Amino acid sequence: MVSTESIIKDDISSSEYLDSVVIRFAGDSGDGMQLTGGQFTNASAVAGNDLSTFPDFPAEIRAPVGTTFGVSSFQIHFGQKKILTAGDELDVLVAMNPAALMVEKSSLKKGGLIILDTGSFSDRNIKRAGFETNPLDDNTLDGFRLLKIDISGLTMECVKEFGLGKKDSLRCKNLWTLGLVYWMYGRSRKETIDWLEKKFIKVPNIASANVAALNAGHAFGETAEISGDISKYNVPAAKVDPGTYRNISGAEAIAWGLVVGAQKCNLKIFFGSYPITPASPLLHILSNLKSLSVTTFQAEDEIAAICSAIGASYAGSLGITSSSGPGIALKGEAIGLAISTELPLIIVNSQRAGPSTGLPTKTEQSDLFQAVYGRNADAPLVVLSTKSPGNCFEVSIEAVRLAVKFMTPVMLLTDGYLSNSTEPWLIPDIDNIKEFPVSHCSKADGFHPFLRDPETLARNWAIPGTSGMEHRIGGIEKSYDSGHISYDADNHQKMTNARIGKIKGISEFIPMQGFEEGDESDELVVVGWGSTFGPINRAVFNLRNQGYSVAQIHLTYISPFPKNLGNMLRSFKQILVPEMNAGQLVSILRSEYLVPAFGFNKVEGKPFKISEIEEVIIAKMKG
Amino acid sequence: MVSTESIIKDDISSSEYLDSVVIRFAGDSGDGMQLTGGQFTNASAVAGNDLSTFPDFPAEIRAPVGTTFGVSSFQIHFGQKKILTAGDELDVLVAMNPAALMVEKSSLKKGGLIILDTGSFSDRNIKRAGFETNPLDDNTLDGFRLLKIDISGLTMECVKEFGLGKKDSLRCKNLWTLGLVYWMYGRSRKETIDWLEKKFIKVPNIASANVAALNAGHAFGETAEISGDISKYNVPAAKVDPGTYRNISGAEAIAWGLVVGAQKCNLKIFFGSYPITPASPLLHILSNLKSLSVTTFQAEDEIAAICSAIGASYAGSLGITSSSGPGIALKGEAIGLAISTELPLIIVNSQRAGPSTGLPTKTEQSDLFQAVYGRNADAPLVVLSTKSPGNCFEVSIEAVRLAVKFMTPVMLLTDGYLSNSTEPWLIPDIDNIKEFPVSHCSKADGFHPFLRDPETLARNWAIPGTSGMEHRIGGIEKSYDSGHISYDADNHQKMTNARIGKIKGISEFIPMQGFEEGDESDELVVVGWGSTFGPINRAVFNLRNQGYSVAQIHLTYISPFPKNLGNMLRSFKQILVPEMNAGQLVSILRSEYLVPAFGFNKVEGKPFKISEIEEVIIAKMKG
Amino acid sequence: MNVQPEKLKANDFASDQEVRWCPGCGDYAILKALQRTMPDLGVKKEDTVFVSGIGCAARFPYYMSTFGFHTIHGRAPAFATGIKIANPNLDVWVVGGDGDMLSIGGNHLIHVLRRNVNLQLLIFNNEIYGLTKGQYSPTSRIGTRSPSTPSGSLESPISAIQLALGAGARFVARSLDTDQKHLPMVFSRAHKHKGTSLVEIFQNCIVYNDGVFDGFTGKDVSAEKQIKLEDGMPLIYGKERNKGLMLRENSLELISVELGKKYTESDLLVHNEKDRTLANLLASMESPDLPVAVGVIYCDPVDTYDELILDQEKKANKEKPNLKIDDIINSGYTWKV
Amino acid sequence: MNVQPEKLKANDFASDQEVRWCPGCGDYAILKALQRTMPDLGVKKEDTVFVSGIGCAARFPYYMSTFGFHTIHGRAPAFATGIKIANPNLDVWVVGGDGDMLSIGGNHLIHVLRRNVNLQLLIFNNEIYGLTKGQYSPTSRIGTRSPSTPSGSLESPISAIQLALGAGARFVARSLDTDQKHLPMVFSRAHKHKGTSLVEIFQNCIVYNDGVFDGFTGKDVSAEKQIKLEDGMPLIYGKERNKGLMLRENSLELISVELGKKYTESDLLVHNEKDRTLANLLASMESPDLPVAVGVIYCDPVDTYDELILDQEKKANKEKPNLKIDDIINSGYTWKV
Ligand SMILES: Cc1ncc(C[n+]2csc(CCOP(=O)(O)OP(=O)(O)O)c2C)c(N)n1
Ligand SMILES: Cc1ncc(C[n+]2csc(CCOP(=O)(O)OP(=O)(O)O)c2C)c(N)n1
Ligand code: SF4
Ligand code: SF4
Ligand SMILES: [Mg+2]
Ligand SMILES: [Mg+2]
Repeated sequence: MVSTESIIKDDISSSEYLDSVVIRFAGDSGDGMQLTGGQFTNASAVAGNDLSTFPDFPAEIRAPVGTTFGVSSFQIHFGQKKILTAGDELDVLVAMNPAALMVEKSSLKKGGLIILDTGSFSDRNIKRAGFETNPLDDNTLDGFRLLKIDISGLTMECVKEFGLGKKDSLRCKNLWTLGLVYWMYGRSRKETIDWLEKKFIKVPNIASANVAALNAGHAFGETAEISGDISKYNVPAAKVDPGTYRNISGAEAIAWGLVVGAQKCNLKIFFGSYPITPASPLLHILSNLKSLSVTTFQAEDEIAAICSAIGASYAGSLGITSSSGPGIALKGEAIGLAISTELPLIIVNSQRAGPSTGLPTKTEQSDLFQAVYGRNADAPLVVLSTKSPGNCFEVSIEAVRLAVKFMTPVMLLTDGYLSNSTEPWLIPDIDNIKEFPVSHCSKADGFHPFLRDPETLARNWAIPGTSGMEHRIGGIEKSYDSGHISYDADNHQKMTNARIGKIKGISEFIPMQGFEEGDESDELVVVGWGSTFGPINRAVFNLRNQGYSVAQIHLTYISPFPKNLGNMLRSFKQILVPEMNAGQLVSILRSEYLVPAFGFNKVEGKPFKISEIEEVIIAKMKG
Repeated sequence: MVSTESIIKDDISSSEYLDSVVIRFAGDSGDGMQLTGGQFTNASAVAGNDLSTFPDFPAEIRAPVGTTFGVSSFQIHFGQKKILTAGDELDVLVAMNPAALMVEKSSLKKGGLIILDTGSFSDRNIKRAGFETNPLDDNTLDGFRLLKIDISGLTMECVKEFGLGKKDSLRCKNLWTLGLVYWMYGRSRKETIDWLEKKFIKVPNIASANVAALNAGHAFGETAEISGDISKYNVPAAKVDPGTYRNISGAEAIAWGLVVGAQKCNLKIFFGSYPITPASPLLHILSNLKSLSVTTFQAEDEIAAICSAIGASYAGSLGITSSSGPGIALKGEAIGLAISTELPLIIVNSQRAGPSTGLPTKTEQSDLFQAVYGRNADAPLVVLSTKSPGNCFEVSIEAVRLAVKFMTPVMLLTDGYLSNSTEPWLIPDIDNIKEFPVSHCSKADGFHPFLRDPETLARNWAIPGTSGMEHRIGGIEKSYDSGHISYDADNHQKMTNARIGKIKGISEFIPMQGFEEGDESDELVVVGWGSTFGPINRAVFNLRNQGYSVAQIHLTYISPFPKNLGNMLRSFKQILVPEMNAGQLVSILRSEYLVPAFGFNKVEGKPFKISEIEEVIIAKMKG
Repeated sequence: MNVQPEKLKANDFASDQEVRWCPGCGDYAILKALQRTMPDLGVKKEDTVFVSGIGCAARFPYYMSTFGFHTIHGRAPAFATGIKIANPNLDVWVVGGDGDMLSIGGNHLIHVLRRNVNLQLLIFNNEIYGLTKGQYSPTSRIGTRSPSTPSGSLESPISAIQLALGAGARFVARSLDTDQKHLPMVFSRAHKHKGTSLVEIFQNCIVYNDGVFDGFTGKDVSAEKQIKLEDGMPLIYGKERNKGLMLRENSLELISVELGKKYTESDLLVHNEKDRTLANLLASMESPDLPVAVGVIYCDPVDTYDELILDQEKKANKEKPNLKIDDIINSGYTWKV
Repeated sequence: MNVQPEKLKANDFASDQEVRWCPGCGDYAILKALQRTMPDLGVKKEDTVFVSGIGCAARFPYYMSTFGFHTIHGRAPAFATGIKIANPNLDVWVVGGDGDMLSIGGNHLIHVLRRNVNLQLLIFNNEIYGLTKGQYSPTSRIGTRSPSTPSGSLESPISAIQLALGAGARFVARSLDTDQKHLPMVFSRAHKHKGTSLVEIFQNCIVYNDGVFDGFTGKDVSAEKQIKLEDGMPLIYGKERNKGLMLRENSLELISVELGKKYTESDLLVHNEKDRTLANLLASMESPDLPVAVGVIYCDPVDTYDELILDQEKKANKEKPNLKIDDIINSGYTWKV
């Protein structure tokens, strides 16, 4: 056996060149696919590729072994160009069992490569997966390239010396597979080995077994045992700005963005939430940041969660709450109170597929209507959306800025896909981010809590504990002039106008809308929001390269819209709005600007493919 | 004193003729103004007038005596023409105390008549009402006609013989006032006397005292003690269809409509609700109808209320829930479940002014967005609106029909104004209303719960208790083909389309939209929904008489819209949408049909005035 | 024709859906126990409805071949109330986890108990949020480390049984997922009770809270650490049946004593299912100082809500036997034109 | 400068807003009693916050010159929790009616009690929904006729105190709107208690439920029909202090006995504020058979949630004293380009 040291640095010179690759690791929930994917992501990052990942969990916590609904997978798209999506089709599928093959085979592109563990193709597993006959023996896999390896057997073999039981030995097979894939793409094993040794520091034989499996898989590639179908590939490093990078998920980016935002205005964070898929990671991440002036509170339900957050804002903290669709629905009444009392509040909505319970682990962007309209009466607030994991960071800071500057709730829309997927992120210098300090009101002279800043229309924020500021607020209409309860007719009109005017007026304080691609001179513009950014951008980019006159606008600010948006849109012959819903932004744009925007809608619980968007654009432009 | 018999029939021949009159009885909460208004309404109905009423309660249960916020009033508009609103301006204000004068004087038209009880104008009461000096002595009431009478004193006097205490004696002053007003308009006292004698059958001296007060007030008018400023008026009977009439409030009409609807499809009603202003009357009315197969359930909160109703629908009843804005917001999540499980359900929303707690006793129509969009994900349902108290009856039956025919939740929008106000209503022959029987599915062969009727797309309704129909449903996405849980991507798209398609398809099963006034050849169309019908219709009618080319469309069906609506709208140069909100229907119309509709919005917690709408139309048509 | 066989078997109550809990989850055992109990209850499949909220436990209805409604998180008791009132003929079971029933659903739970709707409420208490991946729940013990409480939870756990008693419950019982003898007995008792019957079942979540009940459920310790309640019987427990419960002198506190030297059976408290105070004392016993009480802790039936509603409706019908909606509409003040 | 006088007076706690309850409403008396209590608590006005839901009772904050937050129906305990955690310096009072706190708000109530957040919860129990015009509430007695129950309500009323005890409350007390001596004492005790203190106040709604408590609050009957609890003192009551409470022999049930012939003071139970079982027994006493217990029924402090959170935060800060967000962001796997 080759010694570890000598094989760590790989020679990639002799490999076939590739621009980018999409690979998906799929196996049973217990097969460690998320871990495998995570390690491969790091290794690709180190190799300098740009990348995007998409972890895909089963709905069940731990489904019975071998079932299709228990398949867990991790997709990564890496390359030398800017990578914006986790990829339309798979170049490579790693299938650790028949169920994984069953579920994922349709995502593989024609001629794509399947690496599979023949050791798992027992009759029982084949049947459980829903194959009538063994797919390795019939024509199911015609048209794909196949690499059939008894990974189970080879793994058992190579870890024998560490004296593990059968179960623990077999557990190493994901590392064996990873080793092989590392070899294919010339990835360095060093970081993974370090990581394994740290992770299993208390069980050194497990560490060693895993390292041995990794190396054995690699060696398997290195040696001649592989058919001619497979070879080493060279995916060169992407050109990216210099700096320190890390992988970041949307959930991490939001958590950190909120913390930075709160620091920039010198407030403590109170985060009141209730677990729900896929919003929980934000609660989990923030719960670990106690020493950064973050208090997290797992409430008894979503209503208590938002109410506690509003209470905290009232008391002078930055109140934040977070949930997903059904939980956000429960918060509607309380959001109305925050609007009526004009308190800062951030509501993070990690959207998932609906209606009702829907498909909790699947992504969708169908809560835009709920965000903009989902409350009783005329109750406007700020709605922001995020377009990529890294972008979640900036938008979260912006959410804090708007909430405190304008004394308003802000709904921050992300989604299940963004929360879980990752991309490399150039770590910013936090000190360079602009501050926007908050001053709680303490001037008793002529004070009343609903006096407004003439420019922003934000009301005074006076907090308990401040002498002379004692006052009462609530959800009943308040007098514009005194802040006291008022049942006066004209006053209600005035206050309604003030609330609406305040939110509309924010358009004076946000950036003008720009183009992601193209400009007013193009013929068709694709307008998107949220996590569809990647596939739209890539599609537009590709088609522009092919000579199509197509531009792209991607919205961060949805309420209010940037003030130049209407004019921008009116300059186009065609406006296409792709959404992972049945047509929500398109409806708002049509209403707001009376432009004949049309939707392209997909409600399948998963992101658009680049090709899907390309096709629609082409079809539209052809007539 | 004249004997009762001889004065019951009044001679109206000698009176001044009037087309219609608006009168408002205003006094302290304890002054019995609602009762007075109610009796005057009946008397006017008997006299054959068409009419419309608007009771206006204070927000407080029983505010301290003499305060402006404790003023309770009742407005009635009656006439010989079709009466559609409670009237823009008052012809006559009855002010039982200074506070009532303070609050209501601005509603009186120039030269209008004020009848006031000088006995209540003590210094204390004058100050409490917020007058600096006695308004009877300064120029506050310049420009109005004044009838100052010591009603308190005269009442005390005329009931002396019945031996009541001071408090009880004074309580009769509303009847005295009513007697005077009856005289003015030549109303019959008989029905009121009958009613008093029945109501106070156990306390005959109170009955006699009240009757005496009524007669004394009347006699006061009859005798010469009144200044030349006031005389008898003759408001002739309106021309209306023959039949038996009664006054009906919106709340009664909805309750009875729902009961009739349920009978027409042979279902029992389960009504789950939680008290909230102004929705509670529906709960109260239905709670008295136990013997009509109506079960009412006051739940612990709005969420339990709707969940219990959905449960009842699941078990085969007609589940109904009801609330107002903030309570409807709480139901959003559960509405999503009803949509996902495609169960019939009726949600009655008695809208009130918001946001948040807002102005609970004031009216508004600002929950349209909430009705159409206020839930997570793409979750379409049927939205209907009601335009007048009587119309609530028909629309409620229609709500039941659509809910059971299409297996869908229906949101029925009414508002505080409609719920409480009344109008004369030609009692329909219930037997003539068409049946729409429901059959719960019991065919086991090939059964699955989400099999759809090919025409309506409604799913099977199989209920517990039916052998062979055992099945499981829930809020997770269901397979189109088997009804079982399905995480399949294409299936989710198919089901989303089916849910949306079902609701859209209902437009094939509802009447075409018609015009209330005018037609496509007009220049401007006024489009409304809900309780604005009256003022809009009157305004359009008046202006058409003045030669303006203006038409009216009033919507009952908002989701889906009638299928001819788009074409209707597109034929107009201008589309005006008056709403008691900040612009909700107008936004949906613009989005749906890309027509340049513009809003006229009033958010003052009270209905439009006819004149306000006339002015906008005229302004728009002048350019 | 769809003739039902004389007596159904446990299997007849299994639906055609693949059970999707984690392998080794305690929910399997509860499912099995209930499927085994059902045939003995004498209720037709078509008259049986399982209602649940959201959570691992709440998946339960899918696995029963009866009617089932998987609703939304925390609200199952409210749905069940509507179902039962709409059709009192139905046999209604509500199933939920500790989060579903005691966190978001706590209010509906106490109100269904207070109303005493005739249905069975089963709480699968694993002291954790299973479905959302392991956050602490309202029944988690102080110091529970979970994704949302990385340094340990701070709140005192809620006791389902004590809360239910405080809310006015008329039947509360407890059992364990693995006790396949005891569990069916408790289910049968719950079913037999007219009114809302609450059953708390300690259930092992093998993934997120494995072994949390081992202290009193382990085979080796169960006899010493549990007391199985039987109405009218002295409160004895222990493998050798040599321990018992009595009141500490001059106090209202339970203590465990050894039988033999100082105390004999006659010194012990006798279980009385109708004694609410005793029920509270028994429910609050905690391992390791005192045995954990399982079995029927309290059972004292009163009129059920659904019956009372029916009575009121019958009375209303009797008072106005042929009332029609026309009568209502034509009542009050009318006039002819 | 806004120098506060040494000691404030009751009047200093009255806001400038006109009080808008019905004339004769019991809420006035409670307001007065609390305004009279406040100066003695030694808390600054600006550090005091009144939080309420919706209802007549919930108007309370408007009439206090402190900070006040009139929120939404039923959720006041949740808002208060956020306020207290965000600033543990504040003295937080929650006020609500029986509907607000026990119907829609029941869940938040039990969870704030369980968490033991250091604040005072006042329930104005008038056994009716006042603000919405008189529907029955969860505390209304069986048979209550109301607009929503024209033939009488059917549900057993919930007991605020028993529910609270079931939820794990550490302080529960009871008083009456009209008892202007007792009420301030109870308020002071509630304030002094560290943790969530629940006070139920019987409050007369003169408009919709007038006289519902007359059976034990009327001047003529109060001494015979109420027992005022005092810690460590025997449970004696009666105008002549000739009645007392003891356990029925061989049972866990309270009975009232006459002192003199058969029984003397030493036979009576002694009130022990730390005895949860006794608390439950006392809380469940109902007129006319037993006296209604008023005063501090249970008081047994443990760590408060807000303190524990602070401790945990302090510990975290100590463990990682100068942690910055940059450290977090740069932790884990990073690489340079
Ligand atoms: C309104 C809403 N909030 C939150 C969730 C997420 N959620 C689903 S189940 C659950 C708790 C699960 O715990 P438990 O009820 O104890 O059941 P278990 O999974 O442990 O059996 C939560 C928080 C949801 N589905 N809906
Ligand atoms: C979400 C919501 N539901 C219902 C209401 C209507 N509502 C206001 S107060 C109240 C109950 C009042 O009763 P209680 O809490 O006992 O207070 P009281 O008026 O008797 O003091 C109700 C049902 C509301 N304001 N908001
Ligand atoms: S997560 Fe726990 S409770 Fe849920 S299925 Fe798995 S083992 Fe059972
Ligand atoms: S309705 Fe009752 S509780 Fe409300 S203010 Fe009036 S008397 Fe008081
Ligand atoms: Mg659980
Ligand atoms: Mg009350």
